[in-house]
Amino acid sequence: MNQSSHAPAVEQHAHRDDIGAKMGMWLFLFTELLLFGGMFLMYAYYRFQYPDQFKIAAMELSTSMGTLNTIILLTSSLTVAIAITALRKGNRFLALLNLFVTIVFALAFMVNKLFEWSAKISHGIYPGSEDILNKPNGEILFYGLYYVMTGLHGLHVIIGVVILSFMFVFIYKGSVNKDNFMKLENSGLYWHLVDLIWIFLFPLFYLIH
Amino acid sequence: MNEDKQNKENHEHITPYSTYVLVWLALIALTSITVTVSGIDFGMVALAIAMLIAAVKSSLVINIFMHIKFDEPIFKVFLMVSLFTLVIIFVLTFFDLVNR
Amino acid sequence: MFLMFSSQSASRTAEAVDSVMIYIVSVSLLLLLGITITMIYFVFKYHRKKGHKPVDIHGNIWLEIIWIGIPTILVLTMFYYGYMGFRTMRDIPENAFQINVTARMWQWQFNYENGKQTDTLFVPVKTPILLKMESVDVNHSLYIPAFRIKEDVIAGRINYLSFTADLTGSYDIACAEYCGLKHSMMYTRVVVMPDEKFTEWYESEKTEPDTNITAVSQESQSLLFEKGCTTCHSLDGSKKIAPSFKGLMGNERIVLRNGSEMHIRVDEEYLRRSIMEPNAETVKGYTAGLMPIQKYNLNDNELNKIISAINSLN
Amino acid sequence: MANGTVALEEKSFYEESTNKYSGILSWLLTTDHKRIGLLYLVTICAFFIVGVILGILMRLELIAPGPTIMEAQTYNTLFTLHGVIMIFLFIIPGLPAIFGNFFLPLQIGAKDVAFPRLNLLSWYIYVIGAILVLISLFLPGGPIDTGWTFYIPYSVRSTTNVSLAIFAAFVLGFSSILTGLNFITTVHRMRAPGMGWFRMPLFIWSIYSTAWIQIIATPVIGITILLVIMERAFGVGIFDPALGGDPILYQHLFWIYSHPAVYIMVLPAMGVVSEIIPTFARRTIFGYKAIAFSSLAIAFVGYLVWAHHMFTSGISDTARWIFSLLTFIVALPSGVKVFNWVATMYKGSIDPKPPFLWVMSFIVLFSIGGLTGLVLGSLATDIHLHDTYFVVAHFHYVMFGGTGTIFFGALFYWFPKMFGKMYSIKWANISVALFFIAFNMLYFPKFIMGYMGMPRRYFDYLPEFTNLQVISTVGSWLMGITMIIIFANLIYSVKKGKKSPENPWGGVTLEWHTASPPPLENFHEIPTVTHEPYDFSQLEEMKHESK
Ligand code: HEA
Ligand code: HEA
Ligand code: HEC
Ligand code: CUA
Ligand SMILES: [Cu+2]
Repeated sequence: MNQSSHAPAVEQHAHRDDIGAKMGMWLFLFTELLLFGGMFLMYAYYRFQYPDQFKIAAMELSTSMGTLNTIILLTSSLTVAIAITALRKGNRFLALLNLFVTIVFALAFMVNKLFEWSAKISHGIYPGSEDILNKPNGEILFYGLYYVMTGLHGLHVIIGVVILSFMFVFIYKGSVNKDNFMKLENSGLYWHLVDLIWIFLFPLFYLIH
Repeated sequence: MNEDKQNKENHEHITPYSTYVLVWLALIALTSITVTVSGIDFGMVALAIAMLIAAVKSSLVINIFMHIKFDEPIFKVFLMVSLFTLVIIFVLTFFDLVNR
Repeated sequence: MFLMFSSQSASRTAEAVDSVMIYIVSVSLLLLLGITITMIYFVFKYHRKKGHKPVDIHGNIWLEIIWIGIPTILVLTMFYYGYMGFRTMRDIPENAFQINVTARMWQWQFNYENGKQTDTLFVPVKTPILLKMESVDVNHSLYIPAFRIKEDVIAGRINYLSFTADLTGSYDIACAEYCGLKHSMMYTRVVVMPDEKFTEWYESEKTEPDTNITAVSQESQSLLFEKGCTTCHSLDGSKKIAPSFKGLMGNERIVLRNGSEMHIRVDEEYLRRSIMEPNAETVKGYTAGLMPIQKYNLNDNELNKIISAINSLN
Repeated sequence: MANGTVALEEKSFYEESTNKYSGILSWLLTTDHKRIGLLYLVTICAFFIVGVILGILMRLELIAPGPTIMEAQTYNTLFTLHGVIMIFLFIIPGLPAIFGNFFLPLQIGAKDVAFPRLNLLSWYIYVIGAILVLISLFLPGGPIDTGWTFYIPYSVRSTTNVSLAIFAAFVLGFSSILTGLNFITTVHRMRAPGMGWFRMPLFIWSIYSTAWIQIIATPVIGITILLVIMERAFGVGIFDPALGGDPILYQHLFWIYSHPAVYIMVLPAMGVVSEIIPTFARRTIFGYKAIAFSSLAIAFVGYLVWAHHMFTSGISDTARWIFSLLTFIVALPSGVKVFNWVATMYKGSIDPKPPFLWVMSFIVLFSIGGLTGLVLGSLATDIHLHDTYFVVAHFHYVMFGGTGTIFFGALFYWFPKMFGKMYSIKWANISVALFFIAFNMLYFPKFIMGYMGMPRRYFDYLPEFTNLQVISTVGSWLMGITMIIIFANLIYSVKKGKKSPENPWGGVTLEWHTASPPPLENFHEIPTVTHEPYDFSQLEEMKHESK
């Protein structure tokens, strides 16, 4: 490990284990996967029990809103990926620009979500409301899951925005750079996971007809 | 030590911009397919198609965007372990549900 | 325990379970003794004081195969035996006599098909019985130790349990799933009667059969009993764990709402509130949260009947 | 390792710290895995004592039928807190967080774990979780009374502080996940040169398997608990049957975590056993690979059997027999371990010092617990025994008799390494013997009561159980005396004990190749591994090294 055959440049970072850091991040992502996996299991379980009521309830959700958000999120995944490549190629400006676009898209996603939720709420469809309690079981469950799953996903988006903003500052200041890009790469991984989960949420909630 | 040498190579891998853009186009295309297909009523088949497309999309994201394809092989093993566990949990729970 | 094994079993299921138990315990005991004795023997035989030179043995593939293989066979037989015993509990004859069971905090209620309703389970001997069970609040579990059977009773779904009693007599029924404050007092009995006696009771007007086993006394056939209110509220002014219904209407009382005390005169509006959403206000001196929320248990019609029933107790 | 003069200059990790502070801050801000291990040791022991006192109070209440020293509601909160504290605050973090932290880097020849700061963060998260549990006791509403399983719908209906208490469990899960993630990365990335996978000590294998369960299973309970909180706070319809939900789904999700979690509890203990036996038999372990792979097998098969806790809940009959069959399969790898351990004693040179005695007690008690697990795995018998004292006896045998015993075993084995002191061997021998007697007196009657039909979580009981309950309560007093002896012996020795030799037992795994207590970064230089983990031919060389 500490053999002296290393080039001095590497010696400087002898204590840094990039692969280790990435491994830690992946392991963390698997816990997230299982966390949402648990909720997908609940969804599958109840959809199996109330297929028709899920269908009726899903009609209320706006497919176009969902599609728009899907496109926003997919594109933000692209920009964050480009940002990483750019940084590694030494193009700091392109990296910052793409990171900025990613953050803007993420916020757009949240604004969109906010509209969607507030529309639902103003129609009296929210947990514990009179209207919801009068619906049949399957629909109550559908909306329960809808709120917790998209809500938790939204929480991840917000956390993602915070993390990406930090990365923006770090790159700007130069502490994350061409030779030391693992933090950005790990943040990118996190952001892709957020995208990944949405890829499943979208058809399961917005596309049942 | 062999492991470390391989790491070095993977470490060098930088995905070109063009690959990313292509993947992104594919993702958008797949999204529009699901949305269109969902308009037609296929019943249970629709769900299967939607899930299949989602699976394709996510494998694109995982392989290219998250470049697990070019990364440590062990990460792939980890991923399989997690997914496999998830599948087991689903299958065994449904053993109960389907037979009630 | 050994008495249980030797005496004649109260039901077929008890017999099946006991024999599975004896089988698994005997095999286990042999294994346990084998392991323990070998271990202790090695410790003495190869004690360091005796100055043996240790021998490094890295393993032996045949031994590994043996001690995976033999236990595999053993556990498969255990599984099979246990599964067969289980079948005797779950194979329900077509002609089984059906009784509906309602469980609530902390009371059992048995509804017979001809409308009879009891809080003790009366069954004819040597007749297959099928219990269809549902809970109105939290999980309970109907457990008859003498027959070695139990099944949870859960809100929103019907679970079933079946048995055939082979001996007349009276056995405990316990609640085996934790259900709150009086979980450990949720006992009642199953009374197994000769066929003729059962039929006589079943077809008569009497609420209680003529057995020499005293059943828990039955209070009232009214809705208050049926919905379980009388478990906690008395009708005669005596104090149980909740205020009595007698003389309730028009009475003055102090209630806690959001932690602050208020004086209230009991009227219909108040009764409605304290039945449907009992957690909104709590009568001073009583435990908050004990009273089950009735919102999902009563419909408007039943609520009105209950209120007039309480009214009439003045 | 080092010669006399160097040893004098050498500073242990007690004297040198990873930060510039001294005193208490040098501990609270440390990133040294050994100090973090000791921080866990102190906090976890504190909660263990709380849990134990709750246990003794319950036994006191049960000494006679009817209310004796408390109300029913108090009893219900007692067993819930006893369960929550023992499970989430004591036994799940217990071995991995204390001994895993302290010895994992030492045994693989690393300076520290992969993410030292994350490691400290995990401890703080643990402490926050523990504090939340404590706060939930004193807020209006009263301590949680649902049982440690938090079954729906009671946990939604109860007006006690359920939300806060289960949120604490969520936080503790987070700590567990981070620890697991840290250990997996450490094992993959930080092994010393020459330490291939099959040269790792078996404790590492078991910690590694445990870590996988921690990161894969824990999120499932995390989300489940979070949804129960949502359901209580906002009336979101998820599990509550009044809102269309299915309480059985909750049970599935709960046990999807909690069954694998029982292997989080016992696997590290099995790892410690695999360390102690070769050291005191002074010969290599029998069937190294079989034991290593059986750890992975237990971790894996552990995911397949959860519904054996639900045989009476009304799941389908098909699911019942499938899960029963799978449950029997999970017993096989545990059997492999037991047989290999006993075989390791064959033709050894056995020196039954206290750690070895703890192991012997473990093998007997764990086998009883495990074999009664088979009784519960069998459908016919479980229908009768589910939720009776038989189950209570089973899990105290595996948890307390198994893992708890090894908690002490590990403490007595590594005590000289951790503190550089030696305890009184005589008192240690006495405490093992007393423990074994007290334990069986305390819990064996529960098997009989269970078979006679005494349900668990009962504040009151029928008079026919009185005799057995009394025996059990008296056993708990004897157990109390044992605990006092154990802790008094250890605490006294930390302060006033004799200085221990570097390698008092003649162990050969890497932790014995460095000073006791170890220096800050464990080794002067990262060792190169040239031997199998339990190759006692090294012992001679090691003696020369230190002379
Ligand atoms: C450390 C924790 C731990 C461990 C290791 C185990 C191990 C096992 N447990 Fe246990 N169990 C619990 C903790 C644990 N359990 C807890 C806490 C509960 C109750 C939860 C609650 O409701 O509150 C519980 C409940 C529980 C139940 C549910 C009971 C009920 O509520 O109805 C069942 C049913 O199958 C079960 C089975 C088993 C089995 C088959 C094993 C096996 O892994 C055991 C394997 C070991 C051996 C078999 C012994 C050694 C082997 C030999 C001596 C060789 C010969 C062996 C063969 C013939 C195979 N356990
Ligand atoms: C690792 C886990 C663990 C451990 C170690 C214990 C330890 C003990 N438990 Fe355990 N128990 C559980 C886990 C554990 N328990 C769980 C999970 C449940 C289920 C909860 C539920 O149903 O939700 C349970 C339930 C449970 C019940 C069943 C309650 C019921 O169903 O009604 C009982 C009843 O007797 C009991 C008793 C005890 C006792 C007497 C001890 C004793 O071993 C304690 C022994 C020690 C002493 C008695 C020592 C006392 C010491 C002192 C007084 C002084 C110490 C001083 C110094 C150190 C300086 N426990
Ligand atoms: C588990 C026990 C329990 C059951 C069953 C129960 N209650 Fe109650 N009830 C209580 C307790 C305890 C209180 C007092 C505390 C409170 O107000 O919440 C109470 C309070 C009340 C009050 C207010 C009394 C007063 O003095 O102001 C009314 C009315 C009432 N219950 C009606 C009912 C009806 C009707 C039912 C059946 C459908 C019922 N209860 C079932 C425990 C119970
Ligand atoms: Cu009803 Cu316990
Ligand atoms: Cu289990």
